[in-house]
Amino acid sequence: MLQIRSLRKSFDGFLAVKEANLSVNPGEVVAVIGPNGAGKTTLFNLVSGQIRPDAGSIRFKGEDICGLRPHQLCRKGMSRSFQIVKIFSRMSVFENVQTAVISRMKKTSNLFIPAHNIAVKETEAILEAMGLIDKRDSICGLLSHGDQKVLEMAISLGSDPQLLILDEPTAGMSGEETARAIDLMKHLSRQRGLTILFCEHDVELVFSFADRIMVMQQGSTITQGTPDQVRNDPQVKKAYLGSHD
Amino acid sequence: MLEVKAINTYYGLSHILFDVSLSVHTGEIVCLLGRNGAGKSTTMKTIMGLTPPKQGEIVFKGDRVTGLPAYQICRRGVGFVPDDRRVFADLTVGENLEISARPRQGFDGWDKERVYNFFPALRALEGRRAGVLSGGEQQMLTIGRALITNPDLLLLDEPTEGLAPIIVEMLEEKILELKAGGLSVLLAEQNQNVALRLSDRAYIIDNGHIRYHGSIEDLRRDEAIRHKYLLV
Amino acid sequence: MISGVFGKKSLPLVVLFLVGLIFLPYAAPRFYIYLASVILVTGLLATSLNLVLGYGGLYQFHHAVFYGIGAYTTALMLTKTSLPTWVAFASAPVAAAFFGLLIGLICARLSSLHFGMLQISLGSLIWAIVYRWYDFTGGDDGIHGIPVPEAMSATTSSYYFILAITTLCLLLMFIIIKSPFGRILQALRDNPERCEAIGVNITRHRIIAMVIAALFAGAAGSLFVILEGSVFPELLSWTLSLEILIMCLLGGWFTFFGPMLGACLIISMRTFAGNYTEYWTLILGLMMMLTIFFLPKGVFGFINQLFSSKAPDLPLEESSHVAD
Amino acid sequence: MELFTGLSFSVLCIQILVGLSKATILFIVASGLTLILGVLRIPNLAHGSLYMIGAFTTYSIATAFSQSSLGFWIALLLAPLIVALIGLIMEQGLFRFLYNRDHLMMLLFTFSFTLVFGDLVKLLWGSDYRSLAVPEIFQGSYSLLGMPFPRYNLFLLLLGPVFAAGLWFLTNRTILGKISRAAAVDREMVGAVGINVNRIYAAVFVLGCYLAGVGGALVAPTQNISQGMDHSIIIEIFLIVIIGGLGNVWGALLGAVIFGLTDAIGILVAPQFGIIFPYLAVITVLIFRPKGLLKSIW
Amino acid sequence: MKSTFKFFCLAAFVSCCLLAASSAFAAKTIKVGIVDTYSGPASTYTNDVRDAFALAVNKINAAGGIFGQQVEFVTRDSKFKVDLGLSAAKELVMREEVDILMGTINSALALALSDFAKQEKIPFLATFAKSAKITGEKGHRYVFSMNENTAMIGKAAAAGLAKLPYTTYWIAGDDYEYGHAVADGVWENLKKLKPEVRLLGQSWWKVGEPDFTPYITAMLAEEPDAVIIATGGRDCVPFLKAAQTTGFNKLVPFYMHTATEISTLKPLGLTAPEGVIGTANYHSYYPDTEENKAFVAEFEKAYDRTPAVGALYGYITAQFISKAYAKAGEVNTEKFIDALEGLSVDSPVGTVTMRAEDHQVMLPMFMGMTTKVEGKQFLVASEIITIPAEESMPSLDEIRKARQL
Repeated sequence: MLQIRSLRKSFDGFLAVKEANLSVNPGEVVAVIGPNGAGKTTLFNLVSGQIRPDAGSIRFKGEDICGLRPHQLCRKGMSRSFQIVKIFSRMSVFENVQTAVISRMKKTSNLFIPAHNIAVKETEAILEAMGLIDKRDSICGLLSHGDQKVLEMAISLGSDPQLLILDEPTAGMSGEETARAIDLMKHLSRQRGLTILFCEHDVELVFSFADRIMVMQQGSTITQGTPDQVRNDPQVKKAYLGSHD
Repeated sequence: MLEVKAINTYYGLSHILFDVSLSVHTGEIVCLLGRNGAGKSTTMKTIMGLTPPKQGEIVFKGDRVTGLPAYQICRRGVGFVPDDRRVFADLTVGENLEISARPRQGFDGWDKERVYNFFPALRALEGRRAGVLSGGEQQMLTIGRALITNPDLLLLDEPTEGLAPIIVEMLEEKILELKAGGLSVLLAEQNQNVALRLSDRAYIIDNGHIRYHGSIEDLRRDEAIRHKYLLV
Repeated sequence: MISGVFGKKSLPLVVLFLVGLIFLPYAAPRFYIYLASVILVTGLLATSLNLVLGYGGLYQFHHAVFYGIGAYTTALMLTKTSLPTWVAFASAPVAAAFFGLLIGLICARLSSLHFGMLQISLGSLIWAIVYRWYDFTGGDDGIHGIPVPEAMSATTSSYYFILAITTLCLLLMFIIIKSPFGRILQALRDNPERCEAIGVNITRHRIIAMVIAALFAGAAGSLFVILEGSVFPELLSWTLSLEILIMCLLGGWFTFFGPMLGACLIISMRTFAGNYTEYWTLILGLMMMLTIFFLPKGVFGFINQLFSSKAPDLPLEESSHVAD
Repeated sequence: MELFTGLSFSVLCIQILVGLSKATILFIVASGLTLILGVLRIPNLAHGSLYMIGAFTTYSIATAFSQSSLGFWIALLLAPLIVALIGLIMEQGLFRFLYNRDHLMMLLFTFSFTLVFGDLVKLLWGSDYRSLAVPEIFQGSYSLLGMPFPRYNLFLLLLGPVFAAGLWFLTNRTILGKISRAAAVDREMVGAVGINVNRIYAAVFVLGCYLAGVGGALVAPTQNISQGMDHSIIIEIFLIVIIGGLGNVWGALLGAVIFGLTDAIGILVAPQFGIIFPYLAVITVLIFRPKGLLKSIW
Repeated sequence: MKSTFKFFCLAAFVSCCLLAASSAFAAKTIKVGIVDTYSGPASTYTNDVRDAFALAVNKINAAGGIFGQQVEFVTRDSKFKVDLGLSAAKELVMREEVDILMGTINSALALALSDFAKQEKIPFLATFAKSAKITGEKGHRYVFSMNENTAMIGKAAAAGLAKLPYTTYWIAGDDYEYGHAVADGVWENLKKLKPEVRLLGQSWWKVGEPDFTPYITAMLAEEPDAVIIATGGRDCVPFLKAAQTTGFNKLVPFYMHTATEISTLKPLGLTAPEGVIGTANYHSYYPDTEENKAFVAEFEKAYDRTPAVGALYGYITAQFISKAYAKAGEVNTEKFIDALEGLSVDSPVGTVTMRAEDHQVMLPMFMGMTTKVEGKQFLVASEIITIPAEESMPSLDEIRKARQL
């Protein structure tokens, strides 16, 4: 579904992503891990079109997508959430998700029908699935951080993607919230057959949940494989998990 | 030296720190361990006066400093090394140090020369724009910049994050050297190995709550705690 | 459908208010009918600006250009051609929208202050052309004595005409704001990055928004011709643009009726304070300072906040990513 | 139209010099604006009003000392200081509390200042024109390449580099300048190394106002001192600041030179359309470099 | 959207406005409404109009008014903005119910007001707008011009310039209607009077141009015999100043309307350039008649400043109003207009007449040259020649032709 080859990106002489390689197969849950500053967020921004790579290739469903704008990628079936919450803070929870659905339905240029009647069922279904239905009409700028992160995910679902990219979906969440978010992700991948690419700090969580894991350090891919392969990779042990034992 | 009493901090409407209390005594390195997003940086910023707490009290050298602006806290002797480094990118290395210099009367404090002696690598970079330095060089600069304010307490927020092992080693040595010079340090870390090597005491913070407090030996022994909150 | 758009509670009030306005000429002396017309026209202009400013988060600093283009189009059609009157009025919004498209295409990829300043320079260029093209636009003298049909130009009949068109335009704008397009527009204001990520073509939407805003500004311009029978280059000047910007901010730029209220406040103020003192701009300036200091969301925003339990008290920085 | 008739070398040279001397004043005023914009992030529309106040104050002081041949020089010294004092009051009294407000609100707030200042000037100085004589030593003109070139413009021309050098020294060689460059990028961190940012902000604001005052004082002898000066300059300097790159002092210099030169040469090439040249230059720059020619802090 | 209160508030506000405004009407007087620019640079001129008008009105009222009725006037500041002026005028007519509208230095506003006056059938006396369209092309029964217009300036200046020996000219001026109209007027008439004159080129600057040096050097490069400067109002002063610094006045003779006027010369003091040819309607020191001296003395006593040309306009407007009403015998607009047509009044510059056909007042024009005079704090006009109104007025044929267009 997604192939990344030798991706490179530098900012002002600082090489954020040096040599990233990654492949994601349909239906898989793939995690990217690595210490802070390893270039995970930059990699995700490159994939989702926020920034352009300097070199390398990104193929999505067999098609070269380098240089496409985020909105074009979204139309191709790729949807992402952000590490730092990016929601429409003056709108209600319902409206946030509905907006994404409206956009997917290509009704954004429709001037004369009231928006609030569009896709109510579908939106509510997403809210239901994400457990936000009882906060339907809350203004989302006022939600708790955990709810906002879940809302992030819900908005991404509104675009009905084939590939869901989640940038640290549990960052800043409390224990219960994290558990809930993980359940949601599992649910999404199992029930909806969504392909998920996510990055995460919480190593335990990653190992328990991902089908495959890619490890990054200082802008380069160290390895990619199943959790067991990664756990036993000596390079990973040394670079990432620490070598105190 | 530093006494943090039950502080509660909010970002806008989200509650980040819940009744966080900790203390740092003169001459020790205290470690604040926790995962990403656990509230370490917020604790640091709250102590520094960048995100003032809504409730609680911060006492430094016997004075209440809660709610003071950052510059006054700095002038009272707290040095701050933020996790994202935040060097003044447009300024040269030398200028970064110059504007931060806060010479003390009457005793042998830190000046540019001493910082360069401490981090010899910086001397060669004096005229370079800070924005183009490598991560390790920037980290040295931020520490140097904090030192030149002549602090009694240094707040180090993940100084080793994202750095090559060799640089991490060098920084660890330097931190111990600072401690030997009588400086107190509050160190925020998610890498427990660094923490275990450097500190005297440790706090573990998770989700804005202090979950554990004890000497480093206790922590080293208590695998369960480490596993629960630090996940390795 | 409309009642659904307005919400059940406020509809009766809108109707009541409208009825009040309809019967105004029976109750008020002639000058107040004229004044109400001025407020309606200016308020329509300010509301059209707010479509892109408050709802779209764009720094539209030179909105008056479209107003002026609308007014000049009507004026020129009426004086230089013998086309039917309705063509003259219908072509005003079209011409304004065309310029909106033109300026939008050039400006839309810039952000915040740069967007506003490029717009000011482009607008000033159009102003300069109008100001000096004597043969066509009448230069700085403008065009006066425009032959507006008698049935429209008398104080009361022009008031009704203006009231009708303004109500229609406001209704349309309200519908647009409530439409999917309007929803996306507000989403753009709140978080352009997220908008891109859900598949919205930001540039295209901004341009469309500018075209729509220009369209209504053009309509307001043609109403001005009915009201005053004159056009002059000041209708395109940046000081007028700033004035309507102030109306939006003073009235409350996140509310639909805020700009109308702002127009009402400022026009009433300059009319009545102007009778007592030469220094009314001083008073206006002080009043604005106080408003900004104590009511950062504008008068309407403040009222909203006072009475509406649902109005979110979001931190102000929320709106500042409009800027970057 | 005979576009290039008589466009001789000497005329072109003089015109360029005249354009540059005009650019000097624009630069001085715009650099103040860009400093405030860069460090404090205030799009200060009242900058034009301060410039006007500078001119009026210069007039008053120079007239008060009219017996002495030094009248203008005393005014040139004092008037900007008075303007700077006004700036200090504005900053400490009001702007200080509004730093985290939206840009648009700041714009509006500074605009209300232009309204208030406009009327205050009218209250204080009345509505008559004022005109100030060019100081004695700069009266008359030199003959350069057979064309007259006003001495005062030569003075301005020399003053431009002096101010540019002064600003360079200030921003690159003094602690205040270095701190303000740092504060422009990361205000919080500047506070965390023990610097009182509010005082730096006040200093930069006052400096910016001082420059507006200097600009006003310098134009006083060349033109009508009248109400409306504020309006005519503010858009020009804003455009200069924008094309130069927001917050960049060298951008202001570059922008001012572009503005002054396109204006002066436009007059020569197509006198009928002189006024549109600077606007065209601005549009061209912004279309190709939307963030301005030099690096913008924003 | 959800708040129901906002509508209440809006409604309450509007009704408050309406209530506050329905004030009582004043007692029976003749009411004159003045709309003019009282802020910004133009107010230098307009203040004189208002003050001289007030002076004259006070005298009339002190003498018992017009057939027993007092004259009252109200002013509104248009801030040189047409839309503000227009709504102020509507307020004056509809709310204050004034009998006569007067004022404005802004030609665009004057034309707009003239159109409004035509609709409302109320007399409008234009006091400072110089556009020839007011009484020419756009003239009608209800508009009167109380000052010279661009056509008259052009004709008068051409008559003067034709006597001078220059053949090649350069034209420069303010890039707005007034500048172009004056320039065209001078040039067309000059060509008629002296067919051999040649125009080398023109330059135009924006109104409020701060620095004229670049234009002056550009003009000097062309080496014309003389230059016609068509600039008005606030730009006269800085232009003369630039002329002085560049030595322009010594290198090339130039003509500028109002160059000899006190409003222009006084701010410059003794630094004004000498030898500039100018025209003006009025000087406080010329004509050296008893009437003028008395008028100047009276004005100086009241306002502690020397009257400039605006004072003349204000004064004659008051005279015309009082005499016309006296002649009409009652406060009746149509009768007032009939009475005003062809009326003559005494003024500091002699007897002036309102031409019946086009409602243009016939004022003489004085051409002179700026000169330093011992004991004066500013330059004055010397070698004054008087161009009588008959010579400078556009012919009735021209008026008729313009109005038919």
